[in-house]
Amino acid sequence: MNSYPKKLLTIVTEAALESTLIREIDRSGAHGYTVTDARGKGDHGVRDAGWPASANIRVEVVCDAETARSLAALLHDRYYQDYAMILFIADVEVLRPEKF
Amino acid sequence: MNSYPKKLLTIVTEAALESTLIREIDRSGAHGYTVTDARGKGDHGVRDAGWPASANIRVEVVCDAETARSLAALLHDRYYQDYAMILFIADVEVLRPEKF
Amino acid sequence: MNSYPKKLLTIVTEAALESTLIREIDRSGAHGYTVTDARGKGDHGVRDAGWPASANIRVEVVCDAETARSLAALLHDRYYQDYAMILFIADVEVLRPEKF
Amino acid sequence: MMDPVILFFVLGITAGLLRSELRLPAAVYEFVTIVLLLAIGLKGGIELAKQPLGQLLPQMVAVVALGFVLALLAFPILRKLGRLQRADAASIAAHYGSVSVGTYAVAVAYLGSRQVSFEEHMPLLLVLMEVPAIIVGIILARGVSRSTRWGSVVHEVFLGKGIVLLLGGLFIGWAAGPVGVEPLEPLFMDLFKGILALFLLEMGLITAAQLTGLRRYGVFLVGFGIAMPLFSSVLGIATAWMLGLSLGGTVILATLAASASYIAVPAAMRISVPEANPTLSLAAALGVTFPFNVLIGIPIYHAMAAWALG
Amino acid sequence: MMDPVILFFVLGITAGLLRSELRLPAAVYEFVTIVLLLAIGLKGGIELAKQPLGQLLPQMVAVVALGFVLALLAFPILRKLGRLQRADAASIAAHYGSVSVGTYAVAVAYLGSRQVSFEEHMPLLLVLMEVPAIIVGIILARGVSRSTRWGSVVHEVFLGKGIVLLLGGLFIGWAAGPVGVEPLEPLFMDLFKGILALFLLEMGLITAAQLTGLRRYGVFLVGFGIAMPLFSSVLGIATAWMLGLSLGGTVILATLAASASYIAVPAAMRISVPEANPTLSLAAALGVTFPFNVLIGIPIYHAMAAWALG
Amino acid sequence: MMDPVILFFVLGITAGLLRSELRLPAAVYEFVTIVLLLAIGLKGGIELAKQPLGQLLPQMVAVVALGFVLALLAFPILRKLGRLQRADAASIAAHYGSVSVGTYAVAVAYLGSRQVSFEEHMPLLLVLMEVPAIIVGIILARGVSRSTRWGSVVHEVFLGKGIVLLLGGLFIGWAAGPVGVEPLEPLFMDLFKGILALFLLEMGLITAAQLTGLRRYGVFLVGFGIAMPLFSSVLGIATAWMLGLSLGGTVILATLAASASYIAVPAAMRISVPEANPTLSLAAALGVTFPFNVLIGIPIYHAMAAWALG
Ligand SMILES: Nc1ncnc2c1ncn2[C@@H]1O[C@H](COP(=O)(O)O)[C@@H](O)[C@H]1O
Ligand SMILES: Nc1ncnc2c1ncn2[C@@H]1O[C@H](COP(=O)(O)O)[C@@H](O)[C@H]1O
Ligand SMILES: Nc1ncnc2c1ncn2[C@@H]1O[C@H](COP(=O)(O)O)[C@@H](O)[C@H]1O
Ligand code: NA
Ligand code: NA
Ligand code: NA
Repeated sequence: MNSYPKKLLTIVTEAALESTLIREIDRSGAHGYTVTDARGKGDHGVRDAGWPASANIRVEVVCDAETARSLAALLHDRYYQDYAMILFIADVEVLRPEKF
Repeated sequence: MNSYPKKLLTIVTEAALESTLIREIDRSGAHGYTVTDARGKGDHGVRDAGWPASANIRVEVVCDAETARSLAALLHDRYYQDYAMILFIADVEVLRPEKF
Repeated sequence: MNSYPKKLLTIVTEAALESTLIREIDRSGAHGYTVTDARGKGDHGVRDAGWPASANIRVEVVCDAETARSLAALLHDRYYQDYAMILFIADVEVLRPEKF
Repeated sequence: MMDPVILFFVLGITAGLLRSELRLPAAVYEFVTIVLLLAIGLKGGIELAKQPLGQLLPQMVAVVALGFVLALLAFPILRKLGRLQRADAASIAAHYGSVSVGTYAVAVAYLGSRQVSFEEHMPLLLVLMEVPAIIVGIILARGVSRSTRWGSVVHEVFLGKGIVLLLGGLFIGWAAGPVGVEPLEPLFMDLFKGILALFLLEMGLITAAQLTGLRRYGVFLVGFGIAMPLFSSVLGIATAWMLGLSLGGTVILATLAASASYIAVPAAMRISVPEANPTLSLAAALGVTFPFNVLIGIPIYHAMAAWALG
Repeated sequence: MMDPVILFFVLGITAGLLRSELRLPAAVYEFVTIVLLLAIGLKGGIELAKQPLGQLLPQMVAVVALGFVLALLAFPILRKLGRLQRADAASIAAHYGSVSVGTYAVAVAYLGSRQVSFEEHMPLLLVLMEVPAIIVGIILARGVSRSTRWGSVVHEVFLGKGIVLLLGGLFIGWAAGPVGVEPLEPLFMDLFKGILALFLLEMGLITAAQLTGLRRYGVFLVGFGIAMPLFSSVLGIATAWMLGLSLGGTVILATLAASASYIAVPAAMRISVPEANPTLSLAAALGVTFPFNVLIGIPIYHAMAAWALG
Repeated sequence: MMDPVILFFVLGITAGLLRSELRLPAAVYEFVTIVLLLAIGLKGGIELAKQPLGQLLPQMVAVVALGFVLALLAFPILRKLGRLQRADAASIAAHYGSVSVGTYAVAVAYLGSRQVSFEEHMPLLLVLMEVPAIIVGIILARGVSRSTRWGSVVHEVFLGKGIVLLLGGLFIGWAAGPVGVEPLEPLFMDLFKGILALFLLEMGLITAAQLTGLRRYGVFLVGFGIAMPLFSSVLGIATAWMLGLSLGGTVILATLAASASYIAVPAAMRISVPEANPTLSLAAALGVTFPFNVLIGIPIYHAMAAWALG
C-alpha cells in the first residue's frame, strides 16, 4: 500500500482558546483536527488543569505542508503574544492523502 | 547511548472501537500501545466526546516499520470505510529496540 | 516564516511517577512539558487507568537534541528497570527556537 | 404544568442550540447514568422479591415478543418508505424495537407526580425488552450468515454497561429486599429526580447536537421518529391490556414500546453492523423520538391508556 | 465558631501550600460547580414565582448600575496607584465589578447558620450583576472601537456556563414553583452545604496555586485585593439601604459588591481582552479577595450592615 | 443475609471477570473515594470533640505499635516461606501492616446494620495505623542507609490524598462539633452507604483485574493473603482486649489489623521502594485479602471477638 507525506501540526495552548482555535483551523483549509485535554508548564508557568482557567488542550492537525506552514504562522502572529501556546510540526505518512 | 529507528503509528478513531482495535494490535505483533481520550472533527463530522457514542480515542503504537505498515494497511482495509478513523505514521528513535 | 529543528521526547509511564519525572525535566534544562492522562499495555501488562495505581501519563518535551538525548538516557538509567516506561524521540520543527 | 425535570431537558436543548459554552464532562454523564441504571434496577428488584417470578412469565414472554415485532415492523417501513439502505434500515429498526432507559425514567417521574401507581417490576420488563430487537437488527442486516460472530454479539449485548447495571441492580434489590436496600435509599431513591434532572440536562445538549444529523437527512426521519412511537405505543397498550396491567403499567409499557434505545443498541450496532450510519439512527432516536416522547408522547400515551382501560 | 464549610477551604489552602498530592479531577470541579449554580438559580426562581417581577425592577436597575460603578471606580485606582497597563487594569476592574458565585454561596451559608433571613430573590440580582462590569472592562481596554466583535462578546458573556445555569435554574424554579421543585430538593437543597464544602476544598487548592502569581507581582495587589472589597461593600450597603433591603439582604448585597468574579469574567476577558495577563487578575481575585471575603469579610459586612440598619 | 453493599462488590467482581464493558471513569473513583475519606474523618472528629485526647493516648500508642509489629512479623514469613526478594517482601509487609479504608468502611456498615455500637474515635486510630508500616517497609527494603531521602518519604506519606483527607475530616469534625457538622450530614452521612456501594462496585472491577497478577505468581500469595489477616486479626483482638475496647471496637480493630492498604502504601512504595513489583502486593492485598475480609473475614472477626469478650 502506498503512503504519502503530510505534516502533523501540534498546538498546545489554553483550553479557553478551543473554540477560537477550531474556527481558525476550519478556515485554514485543513480537513479535521483532534483535541485532547492536557496540563503542562512553559513560559507562562504551571498550568495544572485543576479548573478551567488553568487547563490546556493539545490539538493535532494533519494537513499538507503549505497549510501547516500558513496555519502555524497565522496562529503564531495572532495568539503567541497573549496566550500560553506552543506549536511544532512533524513529518508523517498517511495512506489516504485525499482525506487531509 | 545508542538509539534505534522505529515507527510510531497513530490512530484516531471512535471510542466504540477500542477493544476491537486492541485485539488487532495484539495480533499484529506490536508489543504495546498507548490510548488517550480525544475529540475532534473529520469527514464523519464533529465528535465532541459529550457521551460515549461521540467520543474518540487516540492510539499510539511504537513498532518496527514492517509491523506499522501491515497494521496500518489492515486497519485501513477493515475499518476505514465504516468508522470515523485516521492513521498516520512517523519516524521515531528509541533507546531499547527490543522493547518494541 | 523560518522554522528551526528541535526534538520531541515522548515518555509514557506510570502516573505515580509524575512529580518525580517533572523534577527531572525541570533539572534537565528543558523549558517546559505537556502531560496527558493515558492507559495502555506493554511489558508490565495492561494499565487501564481504572484507578490511580494503574493509570499512565504521556509526557512530551520539546527541546534541543542534546537535552533530549541526555534526558532520555538519564530516565532510562534511573527508571526503566523499576517502572513501566517507554521513551521515544522524534524530529520536529518550531517557529520560535528560543522558547525551547 | 410541566414536570421540572422536563424543563432541564428544555434548558439543555436551548443551551445546545444557542451554542452555549455549557458542556458536561463525560465523567459526569457516566456518573449520572450509572446511578440512574442502578436505581431503576434496585427498585424493580425489591418488587421482584415480593412475588414469585413464575407469575411474571407471561409478561416476560409478551414483552420479548413485542420487542421482536416492533423491530420487524419498523424495518419494511424504513426500507420501502424511507428508501434507506438495508444496514441503515436494520439498525434503526433495532433502535425502535428496543427501549430507552431515560424515557422510562421520565415516565416514572411523570406517573409519580400524578400519583398514578404501576406494577413495580417494570424494570425487569425493561431489561428484557432491550435485547430482542438487537438480534433482529443484526439478522436483518446480515442474514443468518455463518460469518456473524454470535459469541461476540452476545458478549456485546449482555455485558454492555446498561444491561449489567440494570440486571445487577435487579439482582441486588431482589436479594437484599426492601429492608436491606433502605440504607441505600438516600442516594438511589431520594436523589433520583435530581440526578434525572442532571441527566436530562445532558440529554438536551446531546439532542441539540443530533439535530445537525437531521438537517442533512431530511423529513422522512422526522416523520418516522414521530409516527413510529405513536404506532408502537398502541401495540404497547394492546399488549398491556392483554396482560391485564393497571393504568400505570399500561402507560409504562406504551412508553417502553414507543421509546428508542440510545445506549445498548447504538453500541451493539456499531460493532455488529458497522456499515450502518450511526448519524441516521441517532438523529431519529435522539433528535426526534426522545424529545417527542419526553415532551408530548407520555401524556398522549397516558390519555390513550386511560381511554383504553376506561 | 467558624462555619465548617470554611474549614474545608482552610483544608484546601493548607494542603495546597504544603504541596500535598491531593488533587480533585477537573470533572469533580465541574460537577460541583454545576450543582451549586443550578441550586442557587432554583432557590431564587422559586421566590420569583411569588412576586411580580415589576416590583423588583428598582433593585434590578440598582445592581446593574452598581456593577458599572464598581468597575469604573476600580479602573483609575489600578491605573494610577497600581501603575498597571491599560488592559490589565481594565480586566481587574471587570473582575471586581462583577460577582463571585462561591462567595455568594458562603454568605448564604453564613446567614443560614445564624438564622438571618434575606430576600430570596437575590440570585436574580447575582445574575444581573455578573454582566455590566464585563462590558465596562472591554470598553476600558479597547475603547468603543469598531473592531470589537460585540456579537461574540455577547455570546461569550450570556452563553457562558455560569450564566446559562443560573438563568436556567431561575427559570425552572420560577416555572415549577415551590411544589414542583420539591422532588429536586434532596439533591439541590439538602446536599447544598455538603457540595459547597467540596467546592471550597477545591477553591482552597486553587487559591494556594494563585499565590505564586502574587509573590511575583507584589504588594499592590494584596492591598487592592483587601481594600477594594471593603470599599465596595460600603457602596453595596448604601445601595441596599436605598432599596430598603432587610439586614440579610444588605449583607448579601454587600458581599456581592465586595466579591470578585472568577468564572464568567476570566473566561470573557481571556477572549475579549487577551493582552491582559490573567495571572494578575486571578492572583488578586482568588489569591487575596476570595479568602479575605470568605474568612474575614462576610462577618465584617454583617457587622457594618447591622450598624447601618440598626 | 448479606449486606447489599457487599453485593455491589460481588457485582463488580462478576462484571470484571466476565469482561463486561462496564468501566467507571477515574474521576468517579476519585469522587467516591474523597467523599468516603472525608465522611470517615468527620465522623471520628465529632467524637474526638467529646473526649480529652489525652485519654486516648494509650490506644494511639498501642495501634502504632501494632502497625510496626504486624509489618515486622509479615516480613520473615514472606522472605522465608514465600522466597520473595527482599524489596517485594518488605513492600508486601508494609501493605499488611498498614490498613485499608474501604475494609474499615465495610466493617462500619456491617456493625451498623447489626446495631453493634463501637468507639466512634476509631477513625483516629485508622489514620495512625496507616503510617508505621510504611516506615518499616522502607527500612526493611533499604536498611537505614543515608541515601534514603526521608524528607520526601515523610512528604509522600503524610501528604498523600488518603491521610490529608482523613486528617482534614477529623480536624473539621473536631473543630465544628456535632452541631456544626449537621448541615453536612445529608452528603457525608446519609449518602454514606450509597457512596460505599458505588465504591465497592469499582473495587470489584479493580479486584477482578488484579486476579491476573495472582495467576502468574501462584499459590503462596493466596495462602498468605488469607492466613495473614486471620493471624493479624487475633493480634488486633488481643490489643483491643488489653485496651478494654467494646465488642464493636474490638471487631473494628481486628478488621484494621487484618486489612491491607491499597491507597497510601502502594503510592509510597512505588516512590520509595521502586524495585518492589507492585503486581505482587496488589494481587495479594486487592485480589485476595480485600475480598476475603469483605466477604468472609469480618463475620469471622465478629465471632472471634464475641468469643474473646464473652
Ligand atoms: N518545551 C516544551 N515541551 C512541551 N510542552 C511545552 C513546552 N513548553 C510549553 N509547553 C506546553 O505549552 C503550554 C504553553 O506554553 P507557554 O506559552 O510556554 O507557557 C504549556 O502549558 C505546556 O503545556
Ligand atoms: N486532518 C485531521 N487532522 C487531525 N485529526 C483528524 C483529521 N481528520 C480527522 N481527524 C480525527 O479523526 C477522527 C475521525 O476522522 P474522520 O473519519 O475523517 O471523521 C476525527 O473525529 C478527528 O478526531
Ligand atoms: N510498543 C508500544 N507502543 C506504544 N506504547 C507502548 C508500547 N509499549 C509500551 N507502551 C506504553 O508504555 C507503558 C509502559 O510500558 P512497559 O514498561 O512496556 O509496560 C504501557 O502501559 C503503554 O502505555
Ligand atoms: Na421501542
Ligand atoms: Na464585585
Ligand atoms: Na493491617
